[in-house]
Amino acid sequence: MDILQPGPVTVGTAPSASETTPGLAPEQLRELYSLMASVRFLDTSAVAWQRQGIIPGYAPELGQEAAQVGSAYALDLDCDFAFPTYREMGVARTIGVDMVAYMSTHKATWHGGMYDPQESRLAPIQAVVAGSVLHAVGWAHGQTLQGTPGVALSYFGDGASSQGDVHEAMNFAAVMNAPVVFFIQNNGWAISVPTEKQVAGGSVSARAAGYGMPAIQVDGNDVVAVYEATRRALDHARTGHGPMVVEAMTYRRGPHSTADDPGRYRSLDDERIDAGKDPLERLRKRMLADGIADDDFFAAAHETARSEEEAIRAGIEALGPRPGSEMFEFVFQETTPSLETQANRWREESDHA
Amino acid sequence: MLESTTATLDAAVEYAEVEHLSMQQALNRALDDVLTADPKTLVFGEDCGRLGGVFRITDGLQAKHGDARVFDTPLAESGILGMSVGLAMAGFHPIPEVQFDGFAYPAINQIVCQIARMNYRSRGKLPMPVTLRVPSFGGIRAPEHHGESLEALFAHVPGLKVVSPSDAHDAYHLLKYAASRPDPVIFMEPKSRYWQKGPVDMRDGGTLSGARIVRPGRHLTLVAWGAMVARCLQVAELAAEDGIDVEVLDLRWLKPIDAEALARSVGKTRRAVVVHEAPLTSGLGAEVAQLITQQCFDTLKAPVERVTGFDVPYPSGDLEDEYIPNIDRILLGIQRVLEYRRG
Amino acid sequence: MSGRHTGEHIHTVEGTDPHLHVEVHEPAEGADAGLRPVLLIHGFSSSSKLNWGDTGWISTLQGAGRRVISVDLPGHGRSASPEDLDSYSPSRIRADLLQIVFDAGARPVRPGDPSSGLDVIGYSLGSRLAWEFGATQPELVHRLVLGGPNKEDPLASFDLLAAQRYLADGTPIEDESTAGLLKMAQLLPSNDLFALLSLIEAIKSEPFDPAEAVPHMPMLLVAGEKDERATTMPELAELAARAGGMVEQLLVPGRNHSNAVTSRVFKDAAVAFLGA
Amino acid sequence: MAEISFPLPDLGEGLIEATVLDWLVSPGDQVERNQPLVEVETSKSALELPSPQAGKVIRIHGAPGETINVGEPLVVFEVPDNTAGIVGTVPKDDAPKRRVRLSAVLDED
Repeated sequence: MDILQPGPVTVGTAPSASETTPGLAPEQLRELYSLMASVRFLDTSAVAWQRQGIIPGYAPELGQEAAQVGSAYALDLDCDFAFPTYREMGVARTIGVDMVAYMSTHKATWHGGMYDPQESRLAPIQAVVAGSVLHAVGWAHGQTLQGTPGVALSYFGDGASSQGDVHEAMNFAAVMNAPVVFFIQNNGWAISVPTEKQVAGGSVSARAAGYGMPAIQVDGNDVVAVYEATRRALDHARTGHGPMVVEAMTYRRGPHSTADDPGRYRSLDDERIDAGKDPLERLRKRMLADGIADDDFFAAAHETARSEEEAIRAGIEALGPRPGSEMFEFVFQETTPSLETQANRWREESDHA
Repeated sequence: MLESTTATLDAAVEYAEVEHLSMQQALNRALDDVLTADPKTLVFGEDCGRLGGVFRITDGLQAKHGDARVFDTPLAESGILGMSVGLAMAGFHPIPEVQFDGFAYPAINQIVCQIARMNYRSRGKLPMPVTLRVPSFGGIRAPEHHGESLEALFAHVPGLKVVSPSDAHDAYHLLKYAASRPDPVIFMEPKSRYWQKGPVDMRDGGTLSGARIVRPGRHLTLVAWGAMVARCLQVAELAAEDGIDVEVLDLRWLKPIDAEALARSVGKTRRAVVVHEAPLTSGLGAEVAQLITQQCFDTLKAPVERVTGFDVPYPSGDLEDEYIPNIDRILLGIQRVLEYRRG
Repeated sequence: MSGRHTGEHIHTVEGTDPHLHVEVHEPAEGADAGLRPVLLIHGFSSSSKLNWGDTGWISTLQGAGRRVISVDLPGHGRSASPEDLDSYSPSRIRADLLQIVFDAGARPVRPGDPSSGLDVIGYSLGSRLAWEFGATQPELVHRLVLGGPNKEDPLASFDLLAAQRYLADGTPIEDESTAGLLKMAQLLPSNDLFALLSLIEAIKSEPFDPAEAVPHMPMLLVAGEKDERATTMPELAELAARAGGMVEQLLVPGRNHSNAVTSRVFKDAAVAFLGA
Repeated sequence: MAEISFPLPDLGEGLIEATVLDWLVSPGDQVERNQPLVEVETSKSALELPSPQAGKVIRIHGAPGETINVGEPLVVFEVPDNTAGIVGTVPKDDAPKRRVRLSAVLDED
């Protein structure tokens, strides 16, 4: 297991990284692989959808499958809640969100996606970098006030770590001893700016010491290590020990979005050298070596991913625009006279002629 | 490092008299000129350096002017604007970029409480010659927070000036003009017009301080700014088919508003419709309507009409065309004014 | 897997660790053909990067769904330059290669199992090593592709003394082949000249005798039409054919010993031959 | 459309030129980033040059056998000059469409 322990990170009260075999059954490893295969296939397909004009844009998560699937797999969906950014498709898939409803955000159907956040335990897709980190802290503090065992899992990246809101969120969480896990996917790049020009001190997890919070830095391309680290952090928060930081070191293998051309700021050599091990290939080898999966299994996993994607694509293609009346409908629980007047005017004028 | 130069803005670069440029290119040339002429100028923001900006407005500027003067910042708008305050206090002329309109919100504290007030607080000792470039307005099917119209928000803040160009020519000259002013200017770039080409007279910008009549007419004045100017010009052509001669006034400066230009135009046409993408309530249309009514009340043939976005969060791409004033909605606004009879 | 051959598994086959740099390149995403790995052996004064990476071989093979094992020979590329002469002897290199391919997962050929066995592609000196490797490992090697092959190792006739004199005080080298090889070695600042001379010295003590051990597996021989270092290719082909192996030959139009290696014709033929 | 020139890159170790062996693309081809463009030979080795970007090839420089200096144009790509920003799409400049017609009696009092 590759849990990294860099010099400056104070581990505090966190359990030390063990070298023992993690407690995942072969069946769970097979499930993790199948999830990653589905996510990988849907992700690369979504890029193709954009090229084919099915969706106007997409933010790929290629290379971050282990970080997303491994962390989300550790959630207890009976009580926990995840707060994504706009690049957590792997998290959504892992916790079982309706993927047509999730991907509808990229179809430009509805900004936050069409899924039910309460039911799915996934907050709406968040376009503002670091926008939801404070929401996670507030939600977590609510669990403390209610005496419920839920933990908030807040996703953000190395770029977002520059936002003042992240500082405010970590400080609030530590002061309030809120059950929140700050899960950083350090994927090396914030659009065109590399981590070394983004994160002073070289790691986000090192900052946890300043808030008196434990941190684990983990190889984000090792799904088992990510799962294990996240499970420990969730346990830590759940048992009343307060917030914790997990920093998964991974790599954004693709562009920032379908409109981005990484050739303008990094070379192919950079990508070859920095991308690290392919998370899927890594787990595949491990399973083969341990004899818990054979080629038939992998072929079946890929076939499932393929048919899943087909169904999701069909669902996305079938999505029409929402009725324009919804623009007005969801502004308030109780609408205002002015807004009603505007809605009526809109209705009349769209029916005109 | 930064060297001093005696070159003036206008003498800095020799161009052909009239060039055919997109607004993107015109803004890039304006920044290049300002960086060349004024060694105190700094251009920075998220992805502004090596990438050249997500809309390529700063493309090539880092290579030409060096990474001390054109640089990438961490991803934090409040930090970008806060740093601008300190740089201006140290004598620089910052031209920061907020990558998208919606990401000005995280920086509102620094914009409203510091940049807008530092001159006043210091009794004129600490001017803030900051030109904040904000790719603005909708129309490109972008995700949430990438299609906002913040002019009323900014215009409401004492200490700020606000301007928005509608074509490549104005983009080039207004940006150079804004960057040469001693007060903070919010420069709202209509991103849906970035790719539109037009003639730019590189030598003669004309009068840059007020509004501009882009189409003269006799029967009614359409008042607009940014991307709505081009749409109003289309409407004016269609109205002409129906025998209505529409004047289009590009307001350009949203603070201060050129009240005299409004009075001159509407005093002549006696009818006015204001068009903007921003939501209706407390939008600048209200301000414009009040200025017209105040000045032309006796001769107005009808109340000033507003055709605007709705009081809803800017919708997703599929509904964008339902939200932004379209040709029919503007024509219907015109029709309401034409039909009005004092009763 | 990548890095020096000392990483997780240290095998001091001959009592010392040769510190050879090995890289394993996985098939391109979604292209895995499920076939046996391909071992690449580069030429004298070259490296895996120069001979196989920059020339597009590795990406071509990956694109064809092949798993590729590349090794830098001692004194070349990112491998170490051991002091002892024995580390450079062809027999020792063959032993190291055997251990490397086993560590990388290659297994003896099992009839009916396309993922078993090992395909080997060599170029120039690498072809000599591949010939001998195929001849001595018939259970492991499935097919051979030999580029720019020669029945006599040009390095065996290298005038070592003249080269050493030239390096010491600039005395001109009379033998044309020796001067040419030395010039080639000197062109790359990354080359460890003295390690390369050690390799030559070791080769001279174990000269190539293709008739001594002839590989029996199917073999594709490829050379540039203008390759003066591979004019004896037909004789090698005849040797192999006489021993009962299936042999194909291919001449690449217009190419010589140094530029035949990038040729698409060569790559396409090799991919097809190994995939058959 | 805009053109982007890809000059012969610095091939390392002081090389100043390379000879074209064979082109793997032709004008008119749409290439992907990293796709091999051309085989070249230097005084030290032969190699394939991968494409630094996606685009349509509009010109290639150097027939097989010809020598090109480092920094001289090798391939010219055509790229759309209306590239959108990091998000969103370039709006189409459609002809104006109307459904509403104006009707008014303009009493010039």
